[in-house]
Amino acid sequence: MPVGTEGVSINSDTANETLLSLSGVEVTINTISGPVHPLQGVDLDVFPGETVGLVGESGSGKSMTLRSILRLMPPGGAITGGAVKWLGNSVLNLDADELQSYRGSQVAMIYQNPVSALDPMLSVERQIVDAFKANRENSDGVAEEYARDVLRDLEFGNPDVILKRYPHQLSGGMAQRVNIALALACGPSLILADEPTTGLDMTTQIRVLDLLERQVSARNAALLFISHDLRAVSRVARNIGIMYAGQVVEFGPRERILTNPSHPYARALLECMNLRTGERPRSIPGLVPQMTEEYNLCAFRNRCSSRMAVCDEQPLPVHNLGERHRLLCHLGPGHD
Amino acid sequence: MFLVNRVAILAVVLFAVVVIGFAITRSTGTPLYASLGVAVSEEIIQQRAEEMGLNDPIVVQFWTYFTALARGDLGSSRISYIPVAEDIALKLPATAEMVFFTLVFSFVWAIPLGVRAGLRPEGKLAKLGEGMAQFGVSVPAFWLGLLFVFLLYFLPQRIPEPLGPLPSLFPPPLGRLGGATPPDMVTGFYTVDALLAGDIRLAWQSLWHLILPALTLSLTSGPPLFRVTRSAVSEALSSPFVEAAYSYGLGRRTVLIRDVLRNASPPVLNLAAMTFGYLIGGGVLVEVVFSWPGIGSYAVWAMNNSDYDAVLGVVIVAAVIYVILYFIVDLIQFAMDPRLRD
Amino acid sequence: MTTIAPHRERSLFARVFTGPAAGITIRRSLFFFMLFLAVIGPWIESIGQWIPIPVYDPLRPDPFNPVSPPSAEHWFGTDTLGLDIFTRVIVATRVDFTLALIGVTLGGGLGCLAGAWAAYRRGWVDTVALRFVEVVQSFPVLLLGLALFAALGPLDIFGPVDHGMAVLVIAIAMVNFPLYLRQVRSVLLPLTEAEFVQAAKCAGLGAWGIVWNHFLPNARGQILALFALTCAYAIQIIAGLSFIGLGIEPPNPEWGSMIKTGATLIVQGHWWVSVFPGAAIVLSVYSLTGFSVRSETVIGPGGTST
Amino acid sequence: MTEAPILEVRNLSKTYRVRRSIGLVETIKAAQDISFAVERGRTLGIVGESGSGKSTVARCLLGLTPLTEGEVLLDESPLGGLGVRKMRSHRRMMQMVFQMPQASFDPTRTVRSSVAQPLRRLRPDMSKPQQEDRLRHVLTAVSLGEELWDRKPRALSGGQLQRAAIARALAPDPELVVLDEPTSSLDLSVRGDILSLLQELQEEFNVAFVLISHDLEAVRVCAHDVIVMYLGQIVEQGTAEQVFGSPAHPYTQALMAASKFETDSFELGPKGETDPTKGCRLMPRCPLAESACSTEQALVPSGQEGRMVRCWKAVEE
Repeated sequence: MPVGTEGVSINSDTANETLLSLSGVEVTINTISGPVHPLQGVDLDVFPGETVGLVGESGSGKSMTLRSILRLMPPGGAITGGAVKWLGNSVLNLDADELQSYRGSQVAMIYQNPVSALDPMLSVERQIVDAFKANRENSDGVAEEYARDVLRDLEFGNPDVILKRYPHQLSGGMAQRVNIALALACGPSLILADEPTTGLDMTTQIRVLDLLERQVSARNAALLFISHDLRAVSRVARNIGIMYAGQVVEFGPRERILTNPSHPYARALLECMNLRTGERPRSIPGLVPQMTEEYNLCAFRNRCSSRMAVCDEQPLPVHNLGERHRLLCHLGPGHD
Repeated sequence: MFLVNRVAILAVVLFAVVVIGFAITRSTGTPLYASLGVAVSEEIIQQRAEEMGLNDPIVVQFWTYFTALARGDLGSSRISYIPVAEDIALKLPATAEMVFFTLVFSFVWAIPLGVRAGLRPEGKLAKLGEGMAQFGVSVPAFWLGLLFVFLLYFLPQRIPEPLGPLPSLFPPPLGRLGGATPPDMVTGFYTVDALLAGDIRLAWQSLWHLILPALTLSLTSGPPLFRVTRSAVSEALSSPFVEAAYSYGLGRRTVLIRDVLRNASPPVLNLAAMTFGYLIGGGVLVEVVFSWPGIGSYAVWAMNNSDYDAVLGVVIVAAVIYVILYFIVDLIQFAMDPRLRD
Repeated sequence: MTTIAPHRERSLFARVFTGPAAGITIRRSLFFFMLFLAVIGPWIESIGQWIPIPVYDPLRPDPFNPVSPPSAEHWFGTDTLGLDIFTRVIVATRVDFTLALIGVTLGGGLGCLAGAWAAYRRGWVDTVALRFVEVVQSFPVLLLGLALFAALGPLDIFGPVDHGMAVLVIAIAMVNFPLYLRQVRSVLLPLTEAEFVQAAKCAGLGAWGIVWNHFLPNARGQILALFALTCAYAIQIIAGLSFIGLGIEPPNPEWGSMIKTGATLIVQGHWWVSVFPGAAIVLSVYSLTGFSVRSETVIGPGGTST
Repeated sequence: MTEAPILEVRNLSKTYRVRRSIGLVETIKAAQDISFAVERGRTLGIVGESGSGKSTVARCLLGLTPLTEGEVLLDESPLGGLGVRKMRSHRRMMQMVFQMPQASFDPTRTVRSSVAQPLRRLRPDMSKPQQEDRLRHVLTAVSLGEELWDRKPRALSGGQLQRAAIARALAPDPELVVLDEPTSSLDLSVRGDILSLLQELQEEFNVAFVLISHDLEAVRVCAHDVIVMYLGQIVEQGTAEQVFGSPAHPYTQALMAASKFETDSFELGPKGETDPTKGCRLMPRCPLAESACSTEQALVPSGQEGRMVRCWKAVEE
């Protein structure tokens, strides 16, 4: 299902209707040493069938963004502001039953650590069958047949052997494919992937990534993929968002973000990524902010090479640069 | 492979238990003094030593001891001349019955409260459970038993007119049945045997005598069960696979039973079985308080009469029971946990 | 702000003695009160001359006043010999606390070293240590005490030290040794592969250097929590053994043997003889368990810590 | 270069014996027939995925685990089976920086005391004030803010701790530092920081590095010579220009494609469940494999000095 890049159209048909929309999402976690604010106003739209990538360093709030979409908060955590909307309906108002049918059948998630996301006491078959049956009314026979099919889709040569295995008997790459199978078994319209290939070998990473993308698009589902690795994200995602200190500071089509980003942080990150022989490797001076306070002003300004007087005075403006290109920075689109 | 390992370990531990038993027996300076007293002449000691094989090399002595033990021979009481093994066999069912009911009581309070406290750490029931655990840990079992006797046996009789005197809530702390004739021995559990004999009144009476000692032991041995259940549940609850299960749209009930309780149960079962094994020898003081005719009372009685063979017999039997239960727990875990099966 | 907040290092003292819960504070005050009683114990009679509290010689019987209920003269009543229970409960504090402390320190200290060593060496050393722990722990605590008394009973090996007390201390040490071994080992085992241990090896530290400089400091919090808990546990064991007539013999004041004196009286309604010393045990144990930072640290049956 | 290399490894092999159960011992060949040399003041990069044996090599070099076979020469004197004093002098010459900065510092000690540890242990020839001077020197050289020296490790960020770890390694004035994945647990914005610091320090202290990493980019920028490892073997060896400029082994090619997230050039098959013991270890995954690969391995010391490729295909070319 191809989606245009014209941005949100008001009179949309179903294909162009926003699947998922986050606006100003804030999360607060109360810990023993005081409150932490991992999300401080996340804005993000996902359209049906598209692939979106979010890139950020540790502590930027990527994982928490995915958890807020599913309303799965850690102990002491709560969504304290903003809106999460699924097909125009607020996810934050769902009751327990509605939430249960929203999770899985609408949105499913793939976890970063593939082995620990599987119940160690249950066989692969049992887990896939349970996920399948929780979201579709079907008999055991159909579910088992489906489990075999989905494993075949995920390039397991011998699904029957894998079905009988327990999580500890799987290698990292296999476990991650089983996790993908679980998410697909739910039949969702959107799949969230939390660093799905980070722990894997380089040569395995690409395979799993491509497999994920192929299977998601074969099922007409959308994919929201987060990673700390811009290259991994750009292999899969058409639109890319850059996260910093609990906000999406820049969002736009892959080509623009990769070749000509506007946000100083996005530029610096690209510089850091591309090492050149004979040149000193670049880095961003300063430290990643701790999320123990709420930032009313730009959180990056202390590390920013383009810092201006206005950065210390006024809250961040939002610039819409067309083609869903969006920027949170005082510099705006006009600079160099 | 796991099984082979566990059996090997069982053998090693059992052997070590026997070695320790042997070492203690030989280090007492008994069996000589125990059987002769201190005031005997040197020649008689020498003669007895020769007879008892105490001049043989230590390895030979150990072998004698070991083969005797393998035949179930724990020596004889020097008071009654009855073989210790027979005495223990007679008294073990009383202890086992008390411990069994203790565990029943613990399962009624400690595990449900533990599950609840794991699910809702800030809830009222969690606080109640922690309070009970704190109480049970602080209170010596034998003292709690005495307190129960005073409050539930003695006090009701002394309530003044016009309310009282009331009949005692519980019988006096004098054993398993008071004065009644025990039922015919089948299992050794009076409650079960009485029911088998069709004597419901007797079964009721034996149950009645069981309640206070079992309750005392349950309150003081239950806290670890409560706390382990609580932490096992809360650990399972916070694991990534539980979050993942929710994200696939599985319901709360399903996740709790399928993932949380399943993953939390091995440590709890483990501890429950170990509690059982431990109380076989660990209920000594409560047996004394309630004059319960079990192996604990027997050991204390023997100790007070310097009947050391009997004391060591009880110690070895209790340790062996514990080790065997430990082994059975391993088998259960083996059956439950796929990770152990490889 | 992008700088990391200045790190406040809380002293060990502050970490142990300050806590968020008020219950903890109460328990800690209680602990210091018990400690105070343990210190003044032996001088209680002379202190009684200065303050208006009725205290007596804990060992002098009063044949005209046996088993008298609590009154203004005898706050906690008297026992069968007419001994004042109030005085004896206070005097016994030192006995129970001291024996528990010595026994736990002895067994626990050796257990810590052995546990750290087992974790460091791993392999067969570790296996042997674990099996040893398993064997010792398969003997129920009180029966182990009983067996010790049976084994050491006729022997005269402690010289001037009170025989019963010495055996009690050995029993406590034997119970605690495997506990500490197991706990310290389980805390440290994951650290053997830790990179800072590798770094210390690169820095030229030997085995004991690593155990001493890195292992034991890292297990310190756990050891401290366990220490309070096992002292409480030890008091119960001492009282329990004395209750069945082993260890400290009457008329020497000790809570367990005092409860024993009252055990036969309680069915006749003379509750005070047993109740007050028992309450003293409860308070001591309760106050000591307040120091265990994690209430998850559990001493299970047979002293298995989980 | 006429000077002898600071480190020479000859035919190093390491076999782990894993006891599965009583009587059942499995042997794992973690490193097989590894040979290389590191010149003074230069950097050797070792790349490979997890399980390639690169960390095993590092641990063998440092004497953290004994070798099964082969020889390690540090400054022309063999390592292993040495007396305490000799061992100490080797430790002084060779230090290590670990992968996880948080884990490589004892949480109960201050950063300063951890950094001072090798200095105190390995430089008994220095007086206390000299040691103190040296400590200040290295901590300043890695530009770690003085206010952080007396903090506990958890108060420092990963990047700051990794600087401290480098200072610790340099403190006893070693000739060689082994860096085991020094940037892999750090954020991208800090990676360059550490890499450029390493380059500066190499000039200042004239120290040789062995840089172990799965980050090809980092190795390409920092290393003078490169080794590529797969399942315990060296599959390709040469200078950085040779290996990165014209990679000859299929595995190297695949690795380079994968690190750029481009597979159009070359793609390996899926990882097998069991690894072959005979012939080429990459064979089950290699699209170029032919029958010869299953029985024998080719070893190609090409015309150039120090260049080696373990593949039949490279022989033919």
